[in-house]
Amino acid sequence: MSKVISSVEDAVSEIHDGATLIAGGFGLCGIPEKLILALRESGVKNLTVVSNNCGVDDWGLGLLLKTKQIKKMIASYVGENKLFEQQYLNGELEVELVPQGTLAERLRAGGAGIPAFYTATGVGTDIARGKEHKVFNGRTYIMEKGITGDFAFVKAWKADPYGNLIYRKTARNFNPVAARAGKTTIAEVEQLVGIGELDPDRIHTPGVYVRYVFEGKNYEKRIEKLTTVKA
Amino acid sequence: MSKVISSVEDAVSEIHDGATLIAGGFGLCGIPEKLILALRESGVKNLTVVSNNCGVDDWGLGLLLKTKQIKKMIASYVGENKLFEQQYLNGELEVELVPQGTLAERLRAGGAGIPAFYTATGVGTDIARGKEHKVFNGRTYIMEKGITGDFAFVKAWKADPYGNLIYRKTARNFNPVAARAGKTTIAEVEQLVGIGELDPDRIHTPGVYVRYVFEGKNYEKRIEKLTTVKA
Amino acid sequence: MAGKRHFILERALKEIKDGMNVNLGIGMPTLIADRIPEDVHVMLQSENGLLGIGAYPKEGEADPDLINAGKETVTVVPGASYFDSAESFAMIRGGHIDLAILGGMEVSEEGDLANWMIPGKMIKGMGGAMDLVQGAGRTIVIMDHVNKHGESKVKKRCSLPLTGQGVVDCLITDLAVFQFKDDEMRLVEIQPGATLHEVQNKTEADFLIDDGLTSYQ
Amino acid sequence: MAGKRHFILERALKEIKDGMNVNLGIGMPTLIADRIPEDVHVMLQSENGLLGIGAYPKEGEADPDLINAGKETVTVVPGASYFDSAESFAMIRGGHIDLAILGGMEVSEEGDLANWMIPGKMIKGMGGAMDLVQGAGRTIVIMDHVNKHGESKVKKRCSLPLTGQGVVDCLITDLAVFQFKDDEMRLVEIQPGATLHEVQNKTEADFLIDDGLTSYQ
Repeated sequence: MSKVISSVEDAVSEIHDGATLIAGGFGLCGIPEKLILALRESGVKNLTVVSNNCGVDDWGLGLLLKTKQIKKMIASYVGENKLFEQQYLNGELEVELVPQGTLAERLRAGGAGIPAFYTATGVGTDIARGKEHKVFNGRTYIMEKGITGDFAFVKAWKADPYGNLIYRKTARNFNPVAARAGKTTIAEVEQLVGIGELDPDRIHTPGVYVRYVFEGKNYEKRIEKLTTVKA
Repeated sequence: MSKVISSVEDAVSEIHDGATLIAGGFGLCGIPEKLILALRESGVKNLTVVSNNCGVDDWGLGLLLKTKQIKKMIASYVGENKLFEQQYLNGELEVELVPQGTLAERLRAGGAGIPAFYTATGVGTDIARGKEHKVFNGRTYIMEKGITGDFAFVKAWKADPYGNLIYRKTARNFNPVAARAGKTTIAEVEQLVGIGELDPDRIHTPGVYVRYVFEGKNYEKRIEKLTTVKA
Repeated sequence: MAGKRHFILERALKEIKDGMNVNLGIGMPTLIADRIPEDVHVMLQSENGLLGIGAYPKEGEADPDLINAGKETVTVVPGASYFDSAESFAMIRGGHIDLAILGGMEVSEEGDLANWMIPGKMIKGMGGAMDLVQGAGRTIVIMDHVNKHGESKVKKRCSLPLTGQGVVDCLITDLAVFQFKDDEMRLVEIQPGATLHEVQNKTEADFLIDDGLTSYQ
Repeated sequence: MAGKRHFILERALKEIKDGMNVNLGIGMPTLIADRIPEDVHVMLQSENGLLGIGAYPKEGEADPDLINAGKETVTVVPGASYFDSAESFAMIRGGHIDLAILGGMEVSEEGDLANWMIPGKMIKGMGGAMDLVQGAGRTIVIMDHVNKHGESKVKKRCSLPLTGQGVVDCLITDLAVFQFKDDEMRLVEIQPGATLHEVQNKTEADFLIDDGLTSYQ
């Protein structure tokens, strides 16, 4: 039951115009860089993209802004991207801003079969407008809905052919929730190992959530803000 | 900031009559056996215990039935325990049966600050009685509430002094959700290692959820149903 | 009795396809595992936190930290993973398990299932059954067609407390196979040795007979 | 300006106690990390999935897979752990982070905070701020008392879109420290170099003066 594909193009070819795509990553850390490049080449349009950020102008999801493939963006922070602002102000791009924790939880809920949950986040702010309010133990909460996507792009460190995934450091971030919330989840990884080579106690995303696995070469892994101290 | 305690009695001494206690474990696998023994010795009464099962007559949470320390049990399956039945039929023990997935999710929600969520589990059954029903995308769901406890007992394999925990195989089960849902979480472990010795990518329960860590000796780890094939 | 069970298990086995993720309930469904042919690669899920259940361990090699949902000691197959209970039921309730095969006490013509409680008897609890029937991609119930007293367990309405309402996709008994779809219960197969007449006699539920009914006699 | 910031950071530092789990917001709050004395052991949380932030890496040793919520390359301390975003916010929203220190644009006398959006300017998004102010055990806001035009940022009512309503427990500015409790805003300290008169002049909000006010002049 190998899920290994030898070209990202094959996997991306299933994605249709108007699809909802969930992408892992935080800033440029742990982003599915090969899949995004392949999606750009595919030319698919009118995408709804759910991701914490939208890359930068010339890397990550920002590339899909340049080619105007994104119709709507659901994100928590999009401040690193001039194209984004332009297209939003032009009315070319719809935007739904979601608090980061609510976004993570909505994706987790979507993947876990939970259609909605209550949270205190956003109560009394613009985010709460039009949402159901409910009081539990004297505190007010709003209802937020689960998110699922037609496709999810995930970047992991290691995988086996069944699609079990292990992430590295803070490159984990939204990838596990994206993997669960995608109807078809495509994982790109730095290292593909044989079945049985991953310690079952160390697996972060069980293969059941993953449809395709692709081993990428020469990851760029761009750093957004290099901060160092003198050695 | 070491959380290591050298006696379980010390930690258990904080538990008061009438407290709500969440305990990890599935059957007799991954149960906090030392903490349960210490709690029995403490003689604390009128406990509400939240755990998937209630041990067997002479081991695990069953020990606290014998001493009549449990007032109410919230569990998904209690079929292995005669004392349980007796006390329930006598009216000495209150029982709330919760579907296993709903129990796991209620504990996760409680620990994650989510007061309630919707699930399809139990719709159209006795479990749904008196609960709020809501339709999402044409399907009916019921509202279930988060659970938190005054205390949580957790059993892990390895820990460091900050309380970072790693579980082993299926002994993980309810332990991570118990750890999050306890206001005061006490972990007992088989092996305490130095700070920095656990790979940060391998930690299952970050130490932020754990108040005390105790290293136990000579774990019994009883097997409930030994099933083997001829060698 | 052994013969009856054999036909049920063999028929259920046909529903398990290469590449599936499957949860086999406690009791009779667990017995299906041993019958899965080597060239059909499936991952068996255990709701206590394991995907990739293997065979029972050899004598002397049982690990108390490694059990299935029936609390039996097991082993794992290559590619297995362990996870916590919340993750396990995220998997189940989020629709990621393709197939659940469960035992039953009663199934109704509406596809309702009762399999967890007999009023007046000792309470045991539903465990993960209510989650599985709602969450799995398909739910198959396997059970004897009649009880010890010869009474039909395939009912117009369940008399026992429900595990789930309208959740059964397929019912496999020692006499027949029924499918539930679009609010209709349909007899699709008759088991070896049984007859349509016998199925009709021993079934309280009203059902349609499929045009393509196999083993029609 | 550097001096003002120094007093704010030093005062905020006093709120950080040994053994705490703390989230420091992007910008000025991040600068507090370097000032924490070695004998005060705290775990710094980064909402992108890290508990136990360390110093910036040495030149040439930055790891693209290891960043903080401000997207800066960092290192970790012994005892650190990595986790996913859902776990990170379970931690934050479940009340497991003792203290969050955030920057502010406006704080109202009701303890409302606005710090994420200026209408008419480029939209950036709230990131994790709305979650932190609701979830953390205590929320401390640090900011300049007045804006570039000399106008008070400590308002009767926030004019900017809110990050949270009634969420501020403590406000530390270059002029004063206020506490919010039981629906009351209370001046509890005056910063070095400032006077009560100045605080009163530069504060639009109505506030009580604490009996034990320190640095009263």
